[in-house]
Amino acid sequence: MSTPALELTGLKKSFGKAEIIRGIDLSIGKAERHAIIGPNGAGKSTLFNLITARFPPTSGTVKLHGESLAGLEPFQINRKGLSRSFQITNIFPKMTVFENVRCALLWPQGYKYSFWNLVNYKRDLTEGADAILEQINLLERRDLPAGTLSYAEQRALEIGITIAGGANVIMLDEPTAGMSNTETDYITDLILKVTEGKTLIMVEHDMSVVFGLADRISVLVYGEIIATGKPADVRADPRVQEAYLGAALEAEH
Amino acid sequence: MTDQITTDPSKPSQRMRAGSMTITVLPWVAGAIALAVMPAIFTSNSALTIMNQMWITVVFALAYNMLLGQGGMLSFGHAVYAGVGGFACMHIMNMSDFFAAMPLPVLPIFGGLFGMGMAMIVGSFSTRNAGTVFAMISLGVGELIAACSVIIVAFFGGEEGISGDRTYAMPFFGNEFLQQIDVYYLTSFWVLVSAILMYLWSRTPVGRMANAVRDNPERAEFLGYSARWVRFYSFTASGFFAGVAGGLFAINYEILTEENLNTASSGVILLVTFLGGVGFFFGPIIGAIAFTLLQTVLSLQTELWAFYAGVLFLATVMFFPGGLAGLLMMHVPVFKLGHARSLVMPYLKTLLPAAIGLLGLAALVEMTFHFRHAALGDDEMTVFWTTFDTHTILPWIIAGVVTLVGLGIARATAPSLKEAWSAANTAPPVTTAKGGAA
Amino acid sequence: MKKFTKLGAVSALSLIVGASAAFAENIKIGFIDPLSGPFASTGTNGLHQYEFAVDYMVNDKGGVLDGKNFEVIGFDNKTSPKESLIQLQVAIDQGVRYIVQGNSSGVAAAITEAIDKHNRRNPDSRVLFLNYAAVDPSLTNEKCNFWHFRFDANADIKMDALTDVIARDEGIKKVYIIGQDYSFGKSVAEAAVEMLGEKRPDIEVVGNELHPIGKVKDFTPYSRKVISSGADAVITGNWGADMLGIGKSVIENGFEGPIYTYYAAGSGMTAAFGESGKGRIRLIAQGSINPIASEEARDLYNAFLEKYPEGNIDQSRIFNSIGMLARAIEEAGTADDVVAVASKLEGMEYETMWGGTMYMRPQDHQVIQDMYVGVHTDEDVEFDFDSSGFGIVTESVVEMASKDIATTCEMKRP
Amino acid sequence: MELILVNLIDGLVTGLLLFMLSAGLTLIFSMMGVLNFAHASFYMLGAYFAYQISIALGFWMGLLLAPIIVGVLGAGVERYGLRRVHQYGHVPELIFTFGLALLIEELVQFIWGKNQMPYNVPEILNFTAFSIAGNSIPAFKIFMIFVSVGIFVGLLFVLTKTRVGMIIQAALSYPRTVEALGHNVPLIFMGVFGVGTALAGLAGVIAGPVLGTFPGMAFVLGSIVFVTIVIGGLGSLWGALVASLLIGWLTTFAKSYNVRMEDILNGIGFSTPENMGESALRDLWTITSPQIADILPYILMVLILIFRPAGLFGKRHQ
Repeated sequence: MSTPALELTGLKKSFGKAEIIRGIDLSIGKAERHAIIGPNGAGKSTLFNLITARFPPTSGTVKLHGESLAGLEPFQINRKGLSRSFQITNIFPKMTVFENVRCALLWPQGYKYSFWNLVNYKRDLTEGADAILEQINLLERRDLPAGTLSYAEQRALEIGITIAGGANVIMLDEPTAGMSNTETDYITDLILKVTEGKTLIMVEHDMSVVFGLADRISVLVYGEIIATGKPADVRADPRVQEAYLGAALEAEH
Repeated sequence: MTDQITTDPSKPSQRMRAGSMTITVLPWVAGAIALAVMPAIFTSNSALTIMNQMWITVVFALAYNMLLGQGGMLSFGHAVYAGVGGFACMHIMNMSDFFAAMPLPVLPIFGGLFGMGMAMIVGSFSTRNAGTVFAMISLGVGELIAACSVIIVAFFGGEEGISGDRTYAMPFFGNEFLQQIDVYYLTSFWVLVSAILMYLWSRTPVGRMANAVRDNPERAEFLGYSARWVRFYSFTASGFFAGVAGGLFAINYEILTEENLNTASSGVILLVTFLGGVGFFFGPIIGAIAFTLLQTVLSLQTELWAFYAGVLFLATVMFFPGGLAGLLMMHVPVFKLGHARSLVMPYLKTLLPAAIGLLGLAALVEMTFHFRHAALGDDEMTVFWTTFDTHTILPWIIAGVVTLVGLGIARATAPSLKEAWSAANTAPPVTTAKGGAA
Repeated sequence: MKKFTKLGAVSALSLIVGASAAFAENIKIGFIDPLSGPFASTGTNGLHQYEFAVDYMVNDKGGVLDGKNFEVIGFDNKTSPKESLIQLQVAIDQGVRYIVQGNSSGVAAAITEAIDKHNRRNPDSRVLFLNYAAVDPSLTNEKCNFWHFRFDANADIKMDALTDVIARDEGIKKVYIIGQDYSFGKSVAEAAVEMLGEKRPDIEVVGNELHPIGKVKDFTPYSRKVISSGADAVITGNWGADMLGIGKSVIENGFEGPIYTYYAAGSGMTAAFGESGKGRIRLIAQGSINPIASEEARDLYNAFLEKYPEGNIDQSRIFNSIGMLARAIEEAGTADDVVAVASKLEGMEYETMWGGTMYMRPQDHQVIQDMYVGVHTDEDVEFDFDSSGFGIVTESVVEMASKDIATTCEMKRP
Repeated sequence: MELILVNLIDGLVTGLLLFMLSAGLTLIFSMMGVLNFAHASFYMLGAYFAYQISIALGFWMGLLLAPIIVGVLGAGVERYGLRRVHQYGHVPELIFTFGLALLIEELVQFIWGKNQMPYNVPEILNFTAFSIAGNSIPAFKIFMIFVSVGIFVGLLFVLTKTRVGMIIQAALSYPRTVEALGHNVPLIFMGVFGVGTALAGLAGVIAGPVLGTFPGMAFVLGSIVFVTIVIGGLGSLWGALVASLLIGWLTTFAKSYNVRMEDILNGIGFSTPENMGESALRDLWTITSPQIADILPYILMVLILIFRPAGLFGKRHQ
């Protein structure tokens, strides 16, 4: 069997006395679409932040393609091909939409910290960014400051920035949070389109999105994964029903 | 509340975008021509001296804005890098053999390199954080080096500084830079080159990422860039151009002293940059020109120049946080819409009386000052071409009436100006910067 | 003052453009000193004295060269060498050929060097530098040049006179030297140690210390050291807030002996010391104010007080410099050829109304004159300072102080 | 040994004076995120107002009235200046206070001129409280200690025992929550700014007679107050106190004992170079502690920022 795209072993995180993540083992295969669900306060965002080194873990390891990420800074992890979005929109609001995407292309295209290249004259950057904009349907907004976009557009832009670099592991933190139904559908389609052939890990509340997108689902409750499996299996799991899903599903109807 | 001294995107000042101009050669050509023609208009040596001072400040302020405007780093000790570069140049000037083999126009490069070296040393620990921590480290380092300048006499020359003679350099195509006009062209050349290079820097990957890190360091990290290294590179580049400014200073004045390093100079460059406007590449240029005129020309006219400068500065921060450049640029949409003409009359109606009122106010201030501080027998003073006795009531009444009437008319016509302004701006959706006040 | 309130008299830029000296009648004297900023009070007082001096001593008496008047133009250098050089250029463009400056030896060094270069590069618009108060010895030693004339005694000469007086006081066995940490403070300390060692080898220097200039908030720790060293006298070259700070602090914290100073009078300082400094502060100066040296000086002082009731004449050298300049111009028969004027200034002997004779040494352009050591008191004070009732009363005179003091100056004449 | 005691007292006076300034500044900073560059200018205003009042009404009225006037002025600055600039973000706010500091200095010169004011210790306190080995401790210094300790105790009481104090403390950490609870946060801001500047004014009133009342007095003290609160940890009152005393004693002792760099370097194993006159490092070797006493706090600050960016008592992490 090939090495998993992302592998977590015994991951724990405490803030002071409170143990938020209480030993997580999880393995996500290549090109798998994996959703992490769970009630509020279960530690989903914390888990994301541990994987991307926003916080250091208390114990345990994170491996990307079999390589340990311990001690690496976020930017180093990103360079290894893991890219993420944020729960709260996290873009460069003063820059134009186009520039937002272009910034995401700089490192992956090998421009690094160079000061002898002029970005405006680089066709690969311009075309690459425009291609992404086309994918996320923001080409018309290309030259507007990103801060002036609508919320849904900003979320789309955020996804665009996240995937622009061509990372093969994409992590999306609640991509549809706070959206209307039509907007949600739009974003779901977008995610399907842009993560084609890539590993996707997402935290999501909207069950329709989760079941529509995910190959596998993990249920996180109080810092522990209580179930992992195919959507149908998870839906059927009595513990999940009890802990979370039942209540959530009922609330949906 | 966060410790981050980065500004919030939703706020008006943020709507200004550094370097939103597209690359075009035209402004640079115009700038070059202006630089070349200026000495034909202002011929005297003192005008040249003042213009040299302006251009040096322009380079320094642009370098400073690489940090503040483009990188979001607030430095309270940036004079250090210009100063160190300048001192290094001064020492090179005094190394007679080496200097005699070097044409003078090359000297600022050395200033730049030393400024850059200094910036690399300090940047290695100060750029880890932006915000308050960076600002306070810059203040501390600035104070330390300023204090060192009087203690470490070998390099900084103590209170008297280090002086030299630029004419001992290798003649540059027969030119020994004896006259101010020679130095003027040298300075102008460097100002143009530095400004172009700094502008191009903002178009490079690391320059673009400086903006990204300023706005959102965390996001930048998740795009593969280390915020710290991006800051470090900005800081280093800024140190280089500050050093170039220091080198130009050395050539111009042939002396460097403690004042080139001290916190007052660092503060001045902050004021200059902010006055001009940090949001636009050309903002600091306007700021440098305005401030130098204020400092050297207004101070010839009135002892209270610093008072007026302070008022102007506070007014800028309060009402036009985009600075003078922001004030100019908020008219761009109006011009684009072709409504500029509709603003001329309302402007005249409001701003002219306002200006007269303000001049009246300035006269009152001057008179008060004179009344309070002049010698007892010296009752006469001259304000605006008129000489009168401040101990009689009439001048006070006149100045008071002028002030009241001027400001009164301005106040009365202000609403119609506001209307005209919004009318001029309404047309298809206007999303561009409108500045702080209308 | 008039010059400064001429707001917008000439529109800003045309002032720079229309550079050349259009009004040839007046002989313009450019006063480059701080008129704004922390040291502005000293600068402004100096400007007042200069303006008064040219009117009273020259213009009201018919001017020089058959009716040409002196005109003093103030230029604010904000105590900055850079600004000084800019203003120097502006002054030269306005037709100024005589520059007077005094505050800060650093600025003086910058100006004297800039003038030397300017005169070399622009023989058509040469200028003279009349230094009325910058006392760093180097200006008339290694940094001397033909264009610079010093009308004040330099730091070494002052210390020579001070130590003469200290040496006469048998009661003094231990002295404490404290000064600002820069070239002037250091040269004061060096001179004091050297000269005391020569004149009174038995006097022990129990402390010799420098503090950061203009940065000390509280001098208490320094005065504690002075007191615990058991010093009988303190010597300090401090000026401005640092002088007041150290003086008040040593007295307040229990020091009983005399404090020998360079700059502890006028500019609000006499008033601030007031009763606490009485009989304690001693000051080296040229010219005697109390008792006034001559009737002429008394008339002048009274006329000055009429104009500036709260003013002080704490820099009598200003009047000497104007008097000597006027005479040199008369003797040279021209004000435009500064080389001729400078040649007349060299070696000039001038009877000053403030007592004694001034002699401008040709070899280094350092004036040699009588030095007076006075005491801060309110008794027998005819002319007080700062309208405080307190003033400086002369205690001892050193005639033609240090007239043979060595110089390393190698004067290059044009 | 007596000298140590004397220095302890002197350092205490300096430190407590610094505390009165830094206490207000740190409160203002932690609430509003504003590094108020004009804080020392309010200290200067306090001294000038007190001087002006003392001419007419005597020292004690000055002590009472000047801080109040300064506080009202401070509150006015917050209400009509800072609040307006607040919307533009922190950098413009900081620059606003920077400009304000310049303007206040100009205004003071405009009104009172450039000379030092003869603002003196009141007669009733103008005596020597006691002497230690010939070093007299003036009664006014004892008075200063009492006033500043009183202020500290009062501040501590208000912050920890009263309702207003609770709200302020809460607003320090959770301004949004406090606002959500229905408290008028802008009013609290204005109040804290007013009180903070009034404290600075009070410091000016009691420091003016000892340290001199002149237009440069704010500049001399200006940045050192920042250094204090940064070392102590932004937003921490205890930190401000500890850092103030630390700086007070550090500078006092550094000035009182001539520790020479040469001795230190020799002590850690470097030998003095032979021909020092030539060496470019000469000046480094001859440094003595009084020379650098006043820049020691800056060195301390830079070191602390590098190794512990939150300061000694700071809780916030970047």
